[in-house]
Parts: sequence; structure tokens; C-alpha cells
Amino acid sequence: ACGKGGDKSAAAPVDGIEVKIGHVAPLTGPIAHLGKDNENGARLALEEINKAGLTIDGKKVVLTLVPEDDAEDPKTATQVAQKLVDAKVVGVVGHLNSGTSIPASKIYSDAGITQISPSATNPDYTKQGFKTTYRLVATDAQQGPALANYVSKTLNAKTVAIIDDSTQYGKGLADEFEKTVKASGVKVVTREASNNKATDFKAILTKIKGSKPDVIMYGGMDATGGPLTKQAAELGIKAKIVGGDGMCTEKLAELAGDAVVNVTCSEAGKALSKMAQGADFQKRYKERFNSDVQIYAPFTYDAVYVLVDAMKRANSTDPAKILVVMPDTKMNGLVGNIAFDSKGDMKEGVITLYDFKDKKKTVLDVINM
Amino acid sequence: MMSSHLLLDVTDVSKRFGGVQALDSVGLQVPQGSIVGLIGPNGAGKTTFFNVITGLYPADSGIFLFDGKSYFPESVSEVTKSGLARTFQNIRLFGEMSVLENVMVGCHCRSKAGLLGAIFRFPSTKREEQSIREKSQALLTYVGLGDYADMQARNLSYGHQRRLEIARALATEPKLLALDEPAAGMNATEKLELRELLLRIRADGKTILLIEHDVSLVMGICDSLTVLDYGKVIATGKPADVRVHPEVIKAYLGQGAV
Amino acid sequence: MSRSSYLWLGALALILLPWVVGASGGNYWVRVLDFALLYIVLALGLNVVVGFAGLLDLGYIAFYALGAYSYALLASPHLPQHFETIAAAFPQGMHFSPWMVAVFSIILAALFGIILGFPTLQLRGDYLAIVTLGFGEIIRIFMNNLDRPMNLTNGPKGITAIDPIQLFGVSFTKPLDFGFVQVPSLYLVFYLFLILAIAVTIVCLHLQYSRIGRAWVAIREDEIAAKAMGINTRNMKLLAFAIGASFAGVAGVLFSAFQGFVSPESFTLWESIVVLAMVVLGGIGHIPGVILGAIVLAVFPEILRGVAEPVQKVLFGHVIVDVEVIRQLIYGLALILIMLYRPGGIWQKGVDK
Amino acid sequence: MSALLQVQDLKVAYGGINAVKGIDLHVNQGELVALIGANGAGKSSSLKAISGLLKPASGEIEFINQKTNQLPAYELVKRGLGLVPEGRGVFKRMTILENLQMGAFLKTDAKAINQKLEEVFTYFPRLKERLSQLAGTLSGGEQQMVAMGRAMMAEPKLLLLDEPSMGLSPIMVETIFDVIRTLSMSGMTILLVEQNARLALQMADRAYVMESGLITLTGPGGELLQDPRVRTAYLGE
Amino acid sequence: MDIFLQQIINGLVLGSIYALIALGYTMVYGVLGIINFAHGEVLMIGAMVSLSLLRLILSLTSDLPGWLTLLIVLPVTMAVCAGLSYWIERIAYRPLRNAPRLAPLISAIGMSILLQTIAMLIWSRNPMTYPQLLPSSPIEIGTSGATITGKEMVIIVVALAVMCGLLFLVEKTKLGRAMRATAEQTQIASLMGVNPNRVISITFMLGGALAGLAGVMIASNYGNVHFYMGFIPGLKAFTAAVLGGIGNLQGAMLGGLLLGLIEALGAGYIGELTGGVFGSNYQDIFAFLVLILVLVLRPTGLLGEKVSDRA
Ligand SMILES: Nc1ncnc2c1ncn2[C@@H]1O[C@H](COP(=O)(O)OP(=O)(O)OP(=O)(O)O)[C@@H](O)[C@H]1O
Ligand SMILES: Nc1ncnc2c1ncn2[C@@H]1O[C@H](COP(=O)(O)OP(=O)(O)OP(=O)(O)O)[C@@H](O)[C@H]1O
Ligand SMILES: CC(C)C[C@H](N)C(=O)O
Ligand SMILES: [Mg+2]
Ligand SMILES: [Mg+2]
Repeated sequence: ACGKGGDKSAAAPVDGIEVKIGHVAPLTGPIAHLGKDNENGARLALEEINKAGLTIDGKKVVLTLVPEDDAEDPKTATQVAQKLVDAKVVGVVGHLNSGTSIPASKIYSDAGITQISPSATNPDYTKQGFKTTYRLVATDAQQGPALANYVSKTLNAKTVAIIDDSTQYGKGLADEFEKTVKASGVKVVTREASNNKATDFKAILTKIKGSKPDVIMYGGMDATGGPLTKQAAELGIKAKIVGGDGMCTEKLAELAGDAVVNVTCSEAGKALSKMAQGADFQKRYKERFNSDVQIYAPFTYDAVYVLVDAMKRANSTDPAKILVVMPDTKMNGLVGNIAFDSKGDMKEGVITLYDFKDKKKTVLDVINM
Repeated sequence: MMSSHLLLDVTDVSKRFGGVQALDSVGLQVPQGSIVGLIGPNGAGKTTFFNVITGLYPADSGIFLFDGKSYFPESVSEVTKSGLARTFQNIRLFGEMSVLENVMVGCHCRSKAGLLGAIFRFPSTKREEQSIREKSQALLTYVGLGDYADMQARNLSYGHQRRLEIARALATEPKLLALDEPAAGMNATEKLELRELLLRIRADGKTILLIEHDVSLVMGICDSLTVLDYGKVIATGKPADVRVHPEVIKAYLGQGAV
Repeated sequence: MSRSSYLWLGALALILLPWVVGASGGNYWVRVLDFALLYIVLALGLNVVVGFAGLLDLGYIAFYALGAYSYALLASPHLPQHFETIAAAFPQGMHFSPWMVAVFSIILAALFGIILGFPTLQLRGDYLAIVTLGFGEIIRIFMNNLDRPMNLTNGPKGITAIDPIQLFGVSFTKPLDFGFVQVPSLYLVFYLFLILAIAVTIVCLHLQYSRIGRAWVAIREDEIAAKAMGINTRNMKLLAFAIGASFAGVAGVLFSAFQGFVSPESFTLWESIVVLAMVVLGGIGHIPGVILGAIVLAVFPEILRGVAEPVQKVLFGHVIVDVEVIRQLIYGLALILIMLYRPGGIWQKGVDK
Repeated sequence: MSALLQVQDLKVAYGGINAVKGIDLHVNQGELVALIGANGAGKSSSLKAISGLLKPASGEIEFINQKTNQLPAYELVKRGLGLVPEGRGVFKRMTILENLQMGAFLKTDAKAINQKLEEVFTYFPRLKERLSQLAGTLSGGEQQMVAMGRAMMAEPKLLLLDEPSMGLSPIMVETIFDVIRTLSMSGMTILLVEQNARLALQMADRAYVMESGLITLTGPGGELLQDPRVRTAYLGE
Repeated sequence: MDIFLQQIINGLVLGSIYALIALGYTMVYGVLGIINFAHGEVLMIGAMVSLSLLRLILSLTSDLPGWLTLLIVLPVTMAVCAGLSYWIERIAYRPLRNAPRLAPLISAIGMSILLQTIAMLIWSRNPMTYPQLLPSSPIEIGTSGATITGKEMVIIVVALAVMCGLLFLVEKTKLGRAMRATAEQTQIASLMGVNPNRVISITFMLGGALAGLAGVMIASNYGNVHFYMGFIPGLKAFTAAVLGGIGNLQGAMLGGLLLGLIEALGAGYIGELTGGVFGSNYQDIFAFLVLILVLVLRPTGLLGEKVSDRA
């Protein structure tokens, strides 16, 4: 599934001016699989664009991807950000995590280079007042409430237990969820936390079992969410389990086994299956990388198109000029209508809810923000 | 010169390890300026006695007087500071350090440069360092290791390591020097040199408590002897008297020595 | 050449370094150097604990975290935003100067060093290692969770918008204009960190060849014998912890001012291990070696980052193995090989006596 | 008669330090040979090289007609070499019994092992009293008994002893020397390094004197005992 | 339902897993005295290798009963891990036998990174599902409402069996004595006729095989594997081993069980104990505090010998 990430584009002979686009995600460490997924999405877009041929300001342009690994580490993130700035990339797709996107954003901002994160959902990311900061997903401040509403309105739950994985993402999402769900009168019977490398959740689940909630909300990734779901079933817990984008993957069905029928989860964007070109994208992706789309590949894919679109409109590959036209982005991308508000957030944020039928991720509801 | 002032006066010291009563109500007096020998069969409790009076092992019981003051040996470093230094039977040098540095460490408790002095190297600190260095070099010469100052301590041969232990202990400026088998591993000639060294140390005003198995050495230089067996004092007195004590002969000296 | 002319030449080389590196490799490499300097400070501090006193500390990064969070809290909008009383007390926002905070964190970190030291006095080797490891994790977990019931640390989200460094009214975020030459901000940071690193190096050198340094080594070599020399081993160990911790505390303050963002993720066990690796790989107990170790481990992975792809392209025409995979492979291999060929460290203590 | 152990031009070095600078010595079957010398003369280093604990810098070592220069210690043990090292080297975290059992590591016959144990206990009754005490808690002298007993358990053809009387009370020195004498009488070949030169030379068939890494004198034990150089340098006269 | 009983069961199961890893770990430590940071990685490779084997078997036939499949897979996996462990020692530790104490620690970390990366190359970056081979439906204990699964019972039994086996080996056999002798003084051991290299190799292979066993157990218990899965268990094993007294087998078992119980009870009850001020987010702190407390009272762990430092 990996190992031959970079061959074809790298081998392409460069005839025309070379324009570099940076991509950053963790490619090593526990969530390397998601990082690689993001990189693949960007790469796919780039290769398509090169194949179709791109001309800017009358000159033929060849895009190259500069992929970097930030290992989920804030300090490394700033280093590679500086590296991309030095390499004179016209824009950056990334980073994957909010925890790396935020410190890096300062460096892109100082350098005047557009940064589009495909997956950072923490609200703070765009609250810093930088003109260079964009994202293609809804925020946790939208995702949390969406999940909360589902729990209180659709499921009519009276009580809920909340678990998070102590990461910036997981805890942030759980916090947002907690706020709304409380406001709508659902009782939070207990708030628990594990960590993003945990494998055993039995103790926490046992405690939760004692407080008999109608619903368990988990803020965390699929790699932990799967085992958590499974162990809940082993303990005979019948409560519904809801979670955010981090655990909303096909992988979850594999990891949770039969217990996945209990799960409802949200994605901070449009569902692949609800995307107009979704199925086609999936096919092309699989052909090219011989692996399945994890979560955010469509978003990195679109992020590249957004940058190219800006280049075209600015009729320049100068980062400063691109930055000027970025706010006017209006594009119908794979993930839906893309336009930004003044902070750089998506105007039409979409949250999609899923559940799992026959162990397949199935759209339950689409919520437009 | 010898006086009747007791530098070390301990009574009723007991120490038990599990099933072994290593010390059983032991008493020992060391008059100022003397050399007192502590002898006894292997496993009699001699080293344990050292370990107890220097605070390495907590005593089960005992009354301890050092230089007229009562003390309870709890902290090894405090005991050293009060003027009781020792050497170790199974040599414990600072192997990575040079021979000279080993002795300089010994000067630790008689010098005072603190953190700020170390960092900022005040003139007074530099002077102190200089005097420590000179004093240590002098001590090495004193025990006959003057030429080995820069060697790594662990590369010294066994006999030289024993001398270094003595030099290091002397650097703490003890009133009482407690030596645990300093002659072990030395041949007869080397033992003679050691004997000279010990006599010189005494002549320089120090008191010595000596554990040693070499009968001729012990009998030759000790003013008085205490004999332990199975943790109990079985005899005490002048070497000439102890030497003919039947119990001592039976337990320690053997018939061959008579 | 005389000793002093060597010194002058060295000083000149260091002053020119960011310019040369910046011109040939870009700001990215200057930033790498900046971090390398911070790591030198960290490694030297850990060396006091592990190298001099022989106390294996796997939670060293906690002190770095303490420094970083001290500054982050005292020089960012975070506290005023979440505590009305503080907002009222500081109508202009909290903007403590890094220098004040640095002094404060030296004291704070040293204090924590002592607090950590106390329960561990009896412990040896790996028992000490696990307790210090635990201590490091405890600090990190607190940082991660102290966003409730009161939001003190903002939890895993970390603290943003931390004031950049200012020195005599000169901000380190903007280039400094001398008229004839402009010194870019990253270069300014370099000089600042360089001064700190040099100061720490001098302190370490002085300590090593002092009464205190000797006492530490004695404790490392044989604790019982050290006690028998009248060394108060308890105080000396605590002192080692405190000094090592205070270096990390200062480094933490500068880190947080430089980054403008801190979160618990920067202070994981892995960071502690990396700093330990710098000490051991360079030459434990040997100051030049430790400095070299810090530089190597801070710079080497970045070199790999740069060359893994072009080299493959030159050799095979295209990229066969992903860059990050190659990087990890070589990194792991390098750790092993260096230890195999230089078990005492790259630049170990010679027989320099 | 061919020598059981034949050493030619043996050199041992630690880094830059030459500890043994080319010595020749041999031990014949059944002999008791003593090796004496001042501190740091290189006696222990020689024994370590002979027993395979150290790789010699150069030279030839032949044990039972086979070159053994490059063999590790455990191979030599298999061929019948035993060493009681300087400083005893007991296994501190094992009991006395286990230490003795380790001595018989290469033996498989349980009955023979038990017999040998009993034999050791007749020499050292103290060991029998303390069978299950950890050796690390024994006094120096007691540990020396363990080390001797352990070496006896293996019934070596050639026994190398490095200062076996060090740290022993007079009565124990007698005992140990009695044991050595008895072992020697029973046919065991022994190379003995001792600081107690008088006793060693009295007992030895032959002896070597070592100074600064070289052998400077050799001859029958009794003869050396009379040699004025030996008397001043080693006997304290 | 009896929550407390359930938490105890959770703790025992988790603790048995820790114990299982800690046993191999502490045995290796006992002989070489080094923190084998790569132990967790051997465990991970074990899980990965066994997954590949399982896939192979399942592709050939799908009607073998789970336990039988496991019995085929286990020995092969353990052998592979033993071999891996052997080579790790040869490459990364043996040359450093006389090096400064911390040198092997660094080479072990290097080895750890290397193995992780290799696993990532071979088995991808993705977490993968591990087939369910042991019964995992909950069995109720009496009428208490507390449950335990078949696979959990297997884990407890295996951990106990491994401990007893190792204890017998180390305390009662000649090999065990040779191991302890080598551990203490390699040179002297060789004077007894022990080939230290062989003993150390055997110990590492045993340790590797146990890591492989633990890997399979963990994978089948949690139902998934990932190239990163070795790091945390490695750390916990280290903690458990130290808690019990490093180098001591009963200690590793006790330490593992205790750590498991502390974590389970911590997660379950910190909230109530602290009146809601701290919650399960502090469970690791709780575990470390207990660890520190134990070590303050007993500096060499619960069952660690008081190494008599004779002067
Ligand atoms: N830490 C300890 N734990 C258990 N037993 C001990 C300990 N230290 C000493 N012993 C026992 O106490 C007794 C006295 O030992 P000690 O070392 O004091 O003897 P010694 O008189 O110095 O003998 P030697 O002349 O052989 O050195 C011995 O039987 C020894 O086994
Ligand atoms: N490990 C070592 N490293 C460096 N030098 C050493 C080492 N061991 C011994 N030496 C040196 O080798 C020389 C011979 O030492 P050796 O131990 O063989 O002497 P010895 O005759 O046994 O002395 P002793 O009677 O004191 O035991 C000495 O000068 C010693 O300093
Ligand atoms: C991949 C995603 C789960 C990342 C997450 N949305 C974050 O903001 O960190
Ligand atoms: Mg003694
Ligand atoms: Mg010797």
C-alpha cells in the first residue's frame, strides 16, 4: 500500500516552469496511514493537472509536490514549514492535525504563502487573524453540535457518557459536543479520557456501564475507536456510540467487527459517496495507490485544485498574487461548493452523519451549516 | 603521644543480619594517639563493626562516643566530617578518576567552595582549588604514590590501590583512621613499608584503628588488641597477652602460630 | 597560533555561520541551527544529571515544559481570556518579559528538580529511570488536562499567540536594520541562543572542574565511597537535578517565545529520549562531545530529509522508497552504527589529563 | 616428561600498558609451582591469559599438548583447567550451594557431584553450616572458601590459584595451604600465585619470580627461599 | 451489576497481559542488565508475522477451528521472534557488552526505530484487523453481572503458566543457574565452563519467543494490529518489571498484575476518590504515583532483592 508513492510524478520530465506545491502530514508514527492518505490525495490531483496540462500567464507550468513529514510534532511542523517556504512553494496543503497546522500557520503567514488544511478542525486555527490560513473542512465547533443534535433530537437520548483520547482533536471535539448536548438538556453522566495509543478501554467502559447512559460519545480516531466499540460489546453495553471524523472510516468497521452496527459518526465534510465524483475518485485512487481512501484524501485533492484555480485567476504563480485572489475562491470541487468566509473557514460547511449497515459506511444524514 | 583520652569509645554494639548475629554487644576503646588492632576469624564481624561505627549500617543497639562527644552513627558523611575516616576491605576507589583526583575528592569535606564559587571561579575559589591540589599531591607522595598521580585509579595494581585508599582517607583530615585489612595482597617486604607508613601516620598525630590478619604486623605495631569471634569480644589487651590467650589461639591464630 | 587567536577565529566563524548557512541553504537551515542550539542547552543540562552525577533521567523534558508553559502563560492572552480577575489585573494583557520569566523558570524548574530528586535519592539505575520517566509523564498529563475545571493550560489545544522575544526594545520577529545591513529575525534568534549556549557551556565546564563536579563524579563511581569522603550525597544529587532542570527551564522559555505556540505534544517521552541520545551518542560526561551529539542529532535528520529524494533520483531515476521511510531507516541504523563503532560516544573523553 | 602447561614468550597488554612482557614458564604433570612477585608485577595478568580470560598480545600457550592461545575460558575449562581468581569472584546473588554446583557445571553425574560436595565440606565445614546463605553476604574469608570449594568441584587437571590466602585469618591460611598441599599430594597439578612467599616457596616444587612483567628468577622452591634477592624483596628481611 | 468485581477482572486481564510481556523482558534484563527497548518491537513483529500466517492459512482453508489455527501459528511466530531476538542481540548488544552502560540503550532505540520502519514497509501504515480465533463472547460470572471472555481467561492462564515455566527454568535447572551466573559475572561464569555467549543468546531467544507469544495474545485479544503497537506495551512492561523488582520473575508477574489493577481501578474510581476533581484522564498519573510510592518505600521494587551492598 505504500512504498511507491512518488515515482511517476517525480519521473516526469520537466518541460515548462516548475511550480512547487507543499504538502505536510505525519508520515511516521501512529497515524502515518492518515498522513499518507492525505499525501496521496494531493498527489493524485497534481498528476491529473499535469497530465491535462496547465498554462498560466501563457507559460506552460508543471506542478511538483514537495511532500514533508511533520510526525505530528509541533516543532518539526515549524521546521518543515520553514523548509517549504525556503523551497519557494506557491502554497501548502496541510497540515493534517490542528496541533501542527496552528504553529506552522505563523510561518506561512510571515512568508505570505497560502496554507490550506484539508483536515484541521480546531476552531482556533483560523482565529489567529492570518490572511494565509484556510481550511476545507468544517470545524469542531460545527461538528460537535451536529453530533449533539443528532444525539438529543434523533436519538432522543436522556443521558450520555463522553470519552476522549486526550489529543487536541479528540478532546476539542468532545468539549464542543459536551457544550451543545448539555444545552439541549441531555445529562452528561460521566466524562472520561483515555489516550491516543491506548488499546484497552475496559476499565473506562465498565465505569460507564455502571452509569447506564443512552449514548456514548467518543472523541478520537478509528484506531482507538474500533477497539473501544468492540470492547463495549464484550462488556454487554448496549448504548449507541457516536464519534467524529477521526473514527468515521471504513477501517472502523474492520476494527470494531460486528459491534460497529452500534456506531454513528460524522465527517466534517461531504461524504465520499455523496460527492458527485466520489465513486470515480475512489476508483482512480485505488488504481493509482492500490489502497483505499481513508478520510481526507478528497480534501487534499481539492486543496490542490483550489490553489491551481487561484493561480489561474491571478494569472500568476506568485504566492503574493495568489493570496490576493484566494478570498474570492468559488469552486465546485469534489467535496462540494468551496468558498471561504473572512476567516478562511468554509462558507458552506457540511457535516455528514453515517452509520454502518452490513459493516459498510452508509450515509445517514447530511447537515448543511 | 599516647594519652588516656579516649578518642573512640563504643559499648554494647549489636547488629543482626537475618539469622546471623554479626555483632553481639561489642565494646571497644581507642585511646588518642594509639594504634588499636581489631582481629578475629573470618566472618567474626570486624568489617561489620566498621560499617556500624561509620554509619553505613544502622546499629541495632549501642552507645557511641567519639572524641568525648556522644554520636549516633546514621550518616556516613557526617561521621567522616566529625573526623573518623575509613578504608574499605574490598577496595572502593573512584575508578574512572585519576589517582590525584581520588585524593582531591577526599578533601571535599574540608573545603567549602559552593555553587557560585564553582560557576564564577572567584579568586578565593581558585586559591582553594590550588591548595587542594597541592595538599593531595603531597599526600600521594606521603604514601608513596607520588609518581602515579595522573594514572587512572582503576589501572593501579592491587597493592597500590590500597595505598591510594589510605591517602584518600587521610585527605579528609581524620582524627581516627580506620583501616580494613590494608596489608591484604601485599608481600612481606611491602608489608614492612606499610608498617613504616602507619607508624609515620601515628607520629603525625593520628590515631589508628586497624583490622588486619597479618599477625606479625598487628602484633608489631598495635598498642592494644581486641579480638572478635562470632560477633563477641573474646579477648582484649596487650598483643603479648592476647597472643597466648587460649581462646584466641583456638579460634584465630591456630596452633601453628604458637 | 595562540589560544586567543583561535578563540577569535571561532567567534568570527560563529557570527558568520547563519549568514553562510542562510545564503547557501536558506532560512530553513538557520531555523534548524536555532533548534540545535536549544538542544545543546538541553543536552548539557541533562549531561549534568546523567553524565556527571550518573543519575539516569528519562523525564528531563518535563523541566523544559515547565519553562515553556511558564512563559506561555505569562506572556499570552490565554490567562486573561479565561480568568476575569487576571484580565482585570492586566488591562493591557499579560506581557511579562522573557527575562523575568527566565529567572522565574530557573527557580521553578530547579525547585521541581529538587521535588523530583527527593523521593528518588535511594533509587539506582533503572529504578530511577522509571520514576523520572513517570515524573515527565505526570507533568505532561497535567498540562494536557488542566483545562478543566479551570482552564489553566488550555489542555491539548495548547497555547497560541505567545509574545515573541524582545530585547532592549528590539523585537526578534522583525529583521533588525542597521542601515548598512539587515539581520533577519532567525539570525537574531541564532545569536541569542548562541549566547545562551555559550554561557551554559562555560558554566558546565566550570562545574566539571570544581569541587562540586568532583563530588558528582565520585557519587557516580561509588556512592558509598563518596559518602565516606564526607560528601553529602543527598545534597549533591539534588543540586545536580536542580542545575540540570534549570537549564531546561531557560531553554523552555526561549522555545515557547520562539515558537509562539506550546502544546503538550512537544514534551513527550520521546523528546526526553532524543535528548538522552544526544548526550550518550556525543560522549557522555564530555562537554564537547555532548555539544556535538546535540548538533548531530538535531541536524542529521534534517539532512536526510533533504537528500533522501534527490539521491534516489540520481541513483535510480525515480523515488523507490518513500522519503520518510528512508529517513527513519537511516536514522535508526545510524544510532546503532555510531554506538557500535564509538561505544563511548562520537567524541568521548580522551586521556586528556 | 612433557609439560602439562607450556608458556612461551607470553605478552599481555592493556591498551598501551604492557603488563606482561614476554615470559616463559611451564608446569609439569603433578607439580606444584609457585609464582611470586611484587604488586603490579603481572602475575594476575599472566594467569588470566593462561586461562583464556584475556587474549594474549603474543606468545604461545600450550595446555595438554594443544595450543590454546585463542580459546575462550570455557573451552579451557572443558579441557581441565581451573582458576580461582584474584578477589574470589563468588556469585554473590547465589547461595553457597549453588556456587558449588556451578563449579560442577560440566559434570552430569549427580552422585559424583554429591560425593565431591561432601569432600569439600570436610575441608570447609563452615560452608555446610551456611548452605543456603547468599554468597554475597559472606565475610571475605568465607567467600574465599567458597571460591576454593567451587574450583575443587570441577576436579581440574591444572588448578591456577591467584592469591588464595589473601584476607584470611592465620588459621584459615593454614587451612587453605593444607588444602593446597593435600590437593597437590593427591596428584593435582597446581600453579600458585601468592604474596605469602615464604609459605608458597616452602611448599612448591619449583617457583618463578616475576618483576615488572618479566620472569627474573626460577628454581626449586627451597632454593629460592635461600636466595638473598628473594629474601630482601619478598620475605621482608 | 457488580462494577467493582468487573473492574478487578479488567485489571487482572490487563495485568496478565503486562505480566506476560514483562516476564520476557525481565528475564533478558536479568542476564544482561540492559533495558531492552526493542522488546516491544519484537512483540509487534510477532503480531504481524502471525497475522500473515493466519491470512495464509485462512486462504487455504477456512474450516479449521480457531484454537487449532492458533496452535499452528503460535510456534512458528515464536520461532521467528526467537530468531529475530537472537539477531538483535548479536547486532546491537553483543558488541557493546563492555561499552558504557548507556550505549546499548541507544542502540536499542535505534533498533526499535528500524524494526518499526521495516514493519511499516512490509505491513503498511494501516491498522489491521486480526482474525478472531478465541471465543470473545462475554461469559457472566455467577449472577454478578460481571463478565469475562474466553480469550481473557486464556491470557490469564498463559501468563501464569509462563511464569511458572520460567521460574522452574531459572531456579531449578542447570541452564537457569548458568543464566544467573552469567548475569552476575560473565567472566567467572566462563571459568565454570559456561559459554556466556550461548547462554545470552538462548536467553534472548527465549525472551523473543515470549514476546512473540505476547504479541499473538494481545493481537487476538484486541483484534487489531499496527506497526506502532509495540511501543506502549514495551513501556508498560518496563514499568511492571521495575515495580516488581527488575530481574525478578515473580516480581514481573506481580508488577504486571498490580499495574493492570491500578490502571483499571484508577480509571474506574479516581473520580469518586477525588470528588470529581480528577477523572480517568489522570489514570496514568495515578499509576505512576503508586509506582513512585512503592519505590520510595522499597527502592528495589516489591520483590527486588535488597542487593547487599557490602562495604
Ligand atoms: N549485609 C549483610 N547481610 C547478611 N549478612 C552479613 C552482611 N554483612 C555481613 N554479614 C555476615 O556477618 C558476619 C560478619 O561479617 P564481617 O564482614 O563483619 O566479617 P569480618 O570479621 O570482616 O570477616 P573477614 O575477616 O573475612 O573480612 C558474616 O558471617 C557475614 O556473613
Ligand atoms: N584492566 C587493566 N587495565 C589497565 N592496566 C591494568 C589492568 N589490570 C592490570 N593492569 C596493569 O597491569 C600491571 C600488572 O597487573 P597485575 O594485576 O597482573 O599484577 P599482579 O602481579 O597480579 O599484582 P598484585 O600482586 O598487586 O595483584 C599493573 O601495572 C597494572 O596496573
Ligand atoms: C485527521 C483528523 C482527525 C485531524 C483532526 N480533525 C484535527 O484537527 O486534528
Ligand atoms: Mg572483613
Ligand atoms: Mg594480582
